[in-house]
This record gives sequence, structure tokens and C-alpha cells, in this order.
Amino acid sequence: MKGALRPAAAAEMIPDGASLLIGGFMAVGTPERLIDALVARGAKDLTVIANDAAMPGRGIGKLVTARAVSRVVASHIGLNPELQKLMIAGEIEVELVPQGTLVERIRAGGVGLGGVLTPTGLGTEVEQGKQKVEVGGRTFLVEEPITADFALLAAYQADYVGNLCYSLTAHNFNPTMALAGRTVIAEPASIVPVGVIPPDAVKTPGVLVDHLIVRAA
Amino acid sequence: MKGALRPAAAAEMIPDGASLLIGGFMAVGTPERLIDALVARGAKDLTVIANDAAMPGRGIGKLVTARAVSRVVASHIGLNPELQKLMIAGEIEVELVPQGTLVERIRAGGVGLGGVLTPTGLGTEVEQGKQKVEVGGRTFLVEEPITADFALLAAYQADYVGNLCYSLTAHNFNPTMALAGRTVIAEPASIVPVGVIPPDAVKTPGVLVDHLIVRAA
Amino acid sequence: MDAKELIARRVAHEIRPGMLVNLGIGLPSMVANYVPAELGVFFQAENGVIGLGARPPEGMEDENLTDAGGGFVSAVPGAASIDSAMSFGLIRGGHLDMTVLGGLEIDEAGQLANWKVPGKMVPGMGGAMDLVTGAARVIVAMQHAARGASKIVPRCTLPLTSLRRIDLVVTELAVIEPTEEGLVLREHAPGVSVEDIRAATAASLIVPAEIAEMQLA
Amino acid sequence: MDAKELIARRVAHEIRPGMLVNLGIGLPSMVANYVPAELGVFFQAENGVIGLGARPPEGMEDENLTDAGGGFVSAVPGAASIDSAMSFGLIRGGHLDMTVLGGLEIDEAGQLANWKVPGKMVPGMGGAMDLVTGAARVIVAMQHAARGASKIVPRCTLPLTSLRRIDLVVTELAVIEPTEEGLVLREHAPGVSVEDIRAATAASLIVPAEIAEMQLA
Repeated sequence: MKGALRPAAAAEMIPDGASLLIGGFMAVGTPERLIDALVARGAKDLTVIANDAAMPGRGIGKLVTARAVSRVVASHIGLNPELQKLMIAGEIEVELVPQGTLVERIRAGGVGLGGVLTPTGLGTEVEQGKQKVEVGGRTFLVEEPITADFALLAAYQADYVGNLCYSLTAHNFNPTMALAGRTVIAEPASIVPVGVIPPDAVKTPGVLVDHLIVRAA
Repeated sequence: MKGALRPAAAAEMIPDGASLLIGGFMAVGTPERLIDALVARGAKDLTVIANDAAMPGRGIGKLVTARAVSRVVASHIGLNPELQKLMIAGEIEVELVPQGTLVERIRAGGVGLGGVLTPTGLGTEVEQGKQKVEVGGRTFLVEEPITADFALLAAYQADYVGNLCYSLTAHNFNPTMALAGRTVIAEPASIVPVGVIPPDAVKTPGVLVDHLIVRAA
Repeated sequence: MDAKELIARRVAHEIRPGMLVNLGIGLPSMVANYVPAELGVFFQAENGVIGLGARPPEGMEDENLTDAGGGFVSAVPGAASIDSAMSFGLIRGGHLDMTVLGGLEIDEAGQLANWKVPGKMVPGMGGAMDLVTGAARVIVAMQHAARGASKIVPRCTLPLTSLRRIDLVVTELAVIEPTEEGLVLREHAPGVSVEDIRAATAASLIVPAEIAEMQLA
Repeated sequence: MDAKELIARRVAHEIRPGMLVNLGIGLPSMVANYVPAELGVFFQAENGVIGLGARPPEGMEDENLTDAGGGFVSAVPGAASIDSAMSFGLIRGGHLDMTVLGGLEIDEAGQLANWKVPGKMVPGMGGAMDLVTGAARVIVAMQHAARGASKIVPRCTLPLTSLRRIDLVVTELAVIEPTEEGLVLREHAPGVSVEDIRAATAASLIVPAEIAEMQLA
């Protein structure tokens, strides 16, 4: 059984300089209260690994505006002009990764695979500096696994074992990131007693989750 | 919308010599009626890719007893002494694959990855003849992707779009195999009207499923 | 009819019953408006949910049900939630029947550039590299020119999205099919002559004896 | 107390609150009988479901809820269904806190052979190679000798399961810890002397000044 933390207590656990996997797609399925708490505590020098940088005022956009981030690994930052400016000015380092490759790199990190063999990016800028492997007569890029100090997830429902369910397009990167954070913190919209969630409805088993965030007041 | 086939009609679609991914773990989560129909139509020379060979009288064991199989790719055949004898006699070819590698090879085939980079099997008989790749200073085996002509799945519930739900330990290889069969045939315990299964409960989206088998009489 | 509507209506004509189709943000997403519901087409956005439907009535939006641009959508009966790993598993694995994407440049090899203008616009590739690499059929829906300059060029000057030759280009002037021999002009828009198209196109076009007029859905 | 019960009770003593533990078929599965429910330990079998419980009362079995040997089990409150890809993702990814496996041979390098006796018994490795390679802690629970021959040998003669040094060996005579220096004798069974253990062991043992008596759960 896991107790539930207030967002501020969780933000205290995350030191400056930490690497964070953050769930969400254009801020849908992003743990907003955890992000607000990180901004409130004045976090600095974070590495954020996420599908995208959302937009100013939402999700990861709030971390960018607060200058809490020094490095972003994402597939898309097109709706965050602030981050684009900071990137061009050299103030935030950005690594762009094809979306399908990004989620597989995180999965590989989480499930103990040595990397991803993908055709995506072959013959493009993405292949620069990367190893290639031939399998069955076809060539694939070797993309390295990703893990991080923390995974910060949004979920629809949790129980106090830490089992998580997600809703509709708010799944996105969350179930995969749950495997790849050394410490996993989930912010569920609701928390129910143990035994209430049917085993077949669980998308992330509680054994992967270290801390839950209390429900919103 | 997909109509539902009788098992015999499905077995007619599967030619002798076909390769089959068959779901199940010691026959739990195996499409028994499809297998019975294959045995009834006298199928021959099948390649069966599955976690295990079950036991005589159940699941894949029935195909072995009927001599419908010429090749098995599996992680475990220990509870099927009949297959072990046929293997040692050279009548059925058996490729043994570590269970975690087997499911990832099928996943790789299904999701368009070039193979699997795994530490499992390094330094053992499993590595014989296989390419190795170094990533981040560690060595991994390159295991090739698997696809097959057909995937034969057991499911708990389906709708007529082909969406599938599975139950408890009857999930096992079924959701992964759904990605890797060129033709996917699912045998659900029940079929409900479209719209009845909540989107969040679907484990295999119907777009992957080509045919459903009618419910048992 | 404005250029975008014309393009969307022509692309809609490419869609066959029961297909799984991914529509990019912007112009491509307009295609859904011209696909009859009775075709049983499933629309997918890369952020999740197979079976996206129209924007719901005001007040009935769900913050967890959006398209890849973050806009509110609904779910059709038979919809299925998928996470990003499954979403790109379907895309990379060839399970997606068609993707419709915007373009910055298409060249005589049929290769697409659509994710970066070095030094000017670096939004990131998002899902585009996986979509172009993995979808069974790739259609580029774009205006023929940008700021007076043809977007159909002898050789892409912008960074490529994939080495893969795309399958069809639809603009407000023409339908062009990239082939091994080069760009073949297949159709002209109503009231547009072959000479108009040649004049607006920087790339060489192969012009067969018969050029049909565009059919609009 | 028979040898198997003694071994199972000693292994049970290794289990800490809240662990995720995988128990192999046979002797290892007996360990669960000696782990108090209040420890909040989750048992997993590689076929799926985290949170396996005891065999249900007769007539209340579920054909879709079995252990890796196909035996009927129940699910504890907070259980979660997982498919084989997730099951081995947890195993290979280091999320499994402990696995308890049987053994055919353990050698002075601490390496295990437990899946094949060439020409005699080729059941397949099942999940063993992934478990030994990936689990945070690997415990081998086996009888000290088979048919009078020590199973603890200078160098494995049977095919290895993994290059990884296992963490602890528990037999009915002793607890032995493989280390970089060799096999260290840590505990003796009640009424068994160090000389008895040496006499029954083909491998060299490092024998510290203090050898504790086994603690049984």
C-alpha cells in the first residue's frame, strides 16, 4: 500500500538537475499539479523527455516559461514558440526524435532491451552519428534506450497499490514511461480503495509506481 | 463490421504449409475450437509459433497428436512428451526461444522494428549464429522479428468491429500476436454489439482483426 | 470552393471502406468532413484512440479526448483507446492503411520534406517520419505553391522526412503520382489546363495522353 | 520436515515487504505458502497477473486464472492482469525484485544450468533465461544432490541458463552465496555440519569462521 503525497512534497523529492519523463500529448494526460509544484519550488536545470513541449501556460510549457528546463528531448515543439526561441538562442538544448522512435526508446529503457532497430529516420538528418544494423537484408538504425531519474505520469484512476488506469487520448506516453523512471510518481484524477479496479482494467501495474499524488481538493 | 465465421470455414482458409501464431500459455487462452477445426480438416505441414506446446489433448497438443505440425517455435515443450519424442526422432523440427525474446520477436515483427536487442541468451547456446551489437558499452544479441501467415487468437469478448478484450492469465501472447499475423482470426468467448465495449477496455483494436469465430453453440 | 476544400474533397475520394486512416493537423484533417459515415472508415490520430469523430456539441467536450493538435473530438461506436507505443506500432508496422500529410516540398524522386526549414522553423518531425516510413499508402495534401514558389521541385532542398517514395500528391491544381520513372500527372483540377500545371511546377512532369479531371467527394 | 519444505521455508525468509516475486514451477512455488499475507508481497507468474493467490475452493476455479504450470490460482485484491510482453518487460527490465528457480547445476562462478540435459531432457528454457538475466535478485532453490551426485559443481557441464552470477543457493543442507571469490557457505541446516556439507558438495566452498544456522519462516 502506498500513501499519497501532496504535489509540493513530491516536488521536494525531485532535485535540480534531474531527468524527468513527463507524460502527455499537447498537455493532454500531463500531470499539471506536479508541474505547478515544480514551478512553485523554483526547480532548475531539469532535463524533460516528453512527446512535445505543449504550449505556453499548459503542461511542460509552464516549466519552459519558468526556465526550469535546460534540455528537452521531444518529437515536436511546434506549438511552443517560446521554446523555439530559447532553442535558437542556445539557452535550452533540444533533441528532436521521431515520435514512434521516442516511445520505443523509452520502452526499450524500461523493459531492459539494448535499443531499438527502426527504419524510421534512415536517410534523414536523424541517422547522423548513429550505428546501423542489417537484419534479413534490410538496414535499420540503432536508437539508444532512454531511462530517467523520474517518470511523472497523469492517470485517470489509481488504487493505493499504485495500479493505474488511463482515459482515451490521455494514455499516450504515460503507460510506457511508467516502465522507465527510476522513481515513478503518478497524479491520478481519482484514487479508489484496493480491490475496486478490476485486474483486466489495470494498464500500469502498481509495482511500477513509487508514489501517488493526492486527489485535487 | 465483420461477420463471424464457423470454425470449419476458418480452417478452410488456412492452407497446409501455413505458419501460425497461436495464442495461449499451457493451453490457457488458446483458440480450442479453431484448433479442433484444423484437426478435423486434416491440416498438414503447419509451422506453429507459440509460447509452448501445451499437453496432449489440449490446445496445440491436439495439433501435435494429429501430426498436423512440421515445425514448432516455442519457449517450452516440457509438458508435451509426445512432441519431445517426435523432436528427438527428427519428425518435427523445434526451435526453442527464451520466452521474453519470443514475445519481443513477435512484437518486433508486428510493429515494424528490425529485431530485438536483448541481453537474454548471451553466453548460452541461444547466441549461436546470431549477430551481436554493442550499445552504450554493453553487448546485446540481435534477435530477428517474427511474423506469420495467420494469428489464431483466443479472446474473452469481441464486438463486430473486431475489438478484443482478454481475461486474466488468458492474455499472455494473444495481444502481441494480433499485430504479427498477416491474417488475424480471433475466437472470442462472447461477441457483443458495436459500442458495448468501452474504448478504454479494448486491448486489441478491431482494425487488426480480419475474422471472428462465432460463439460456441 | 477554396483551394483547401478542393484538395480535401479530392483526397476523400481515395478512401475505401473500412480503412484505418491517419490525418495530419491542418488541411489533411479537413478530409474527414467529406468521408461518408457509411464507409466505416476509422480515423486515428497518432496521440491515441482509433475511431475519432467530430467535435462534440459545446459543453460536451472531454479534456481526455482530443486530436493530435489538441482539438476536442468525439469517439464513434467501436472506438478503441491506444497508447503511443501501440499507435506507432500500428503506423510503423504497416497496419495503417493510409496517412494524409501536409508537405513543404516534394521532388521528382517522390520524396517529401515537411518537418524543418533550417534556421527558420524547427517544429520537429512529430509522427511524420514514422507515418511516411510505415503507412501502407502516403498521400500528401498541400497547396501547389508557397509564396509564389512551386513546392514540387526537382530535388528537395529541405531536410527529408523519409527515403520512402510517397504514393500520391494532391494540390488545388493537380493530382500527381510519383513513380519510379518520375512524377506522373494524373488529373487536373476543373478549369485548369496541363499548361497551367506545368507553368506552376518547378519539377519535370510526365504527362500521359489521357489526363482525367479531378473527381471530388 | 522434508527437504523441500525446509528449502521453501528458508527461501521465504528472504522475502521483504512489498516485493514483486516470481516463483518457478515445482519446489519454488511452495515458497508462497510460508510468506505471511501482511508482508504485502505480490507474486507473479510469467504467464500474467501480478497478485496471484492460493488455489480457490473447488468449483470456484477460473479457467483463465492459472499459474505458469497451468494450475488454478486466485487473485488478491489489487491484482493486475498483464500480457506476456509486459510480464517479460518487468522481468528483463529489472522491475522484478526476486525470482526463485530450480536448478540442475550451480558452479563456482555462481552460474546456473537449469533448462536442458542434452540428448535426455530438452523441455526448453521457458522464462528461465530472462528471469536469471533480468531479475534484481535470483535465488536457486534445489536439493543439494540428484541421484547421489552433487548439483553444486566446479564448472557447469550442462548448458548455461545465463552468464549472470546468481545471488543465493538454498538447499536442504546449506545456504550458499556465490561471490566474485567463489561459493561462500553462509548457513547450515539444523543438525548438519560443515563437514557434512563439504562432503556433499563437488565444488570448493569458502567457509568463513562464522556459519549461522538456517532461519526458517
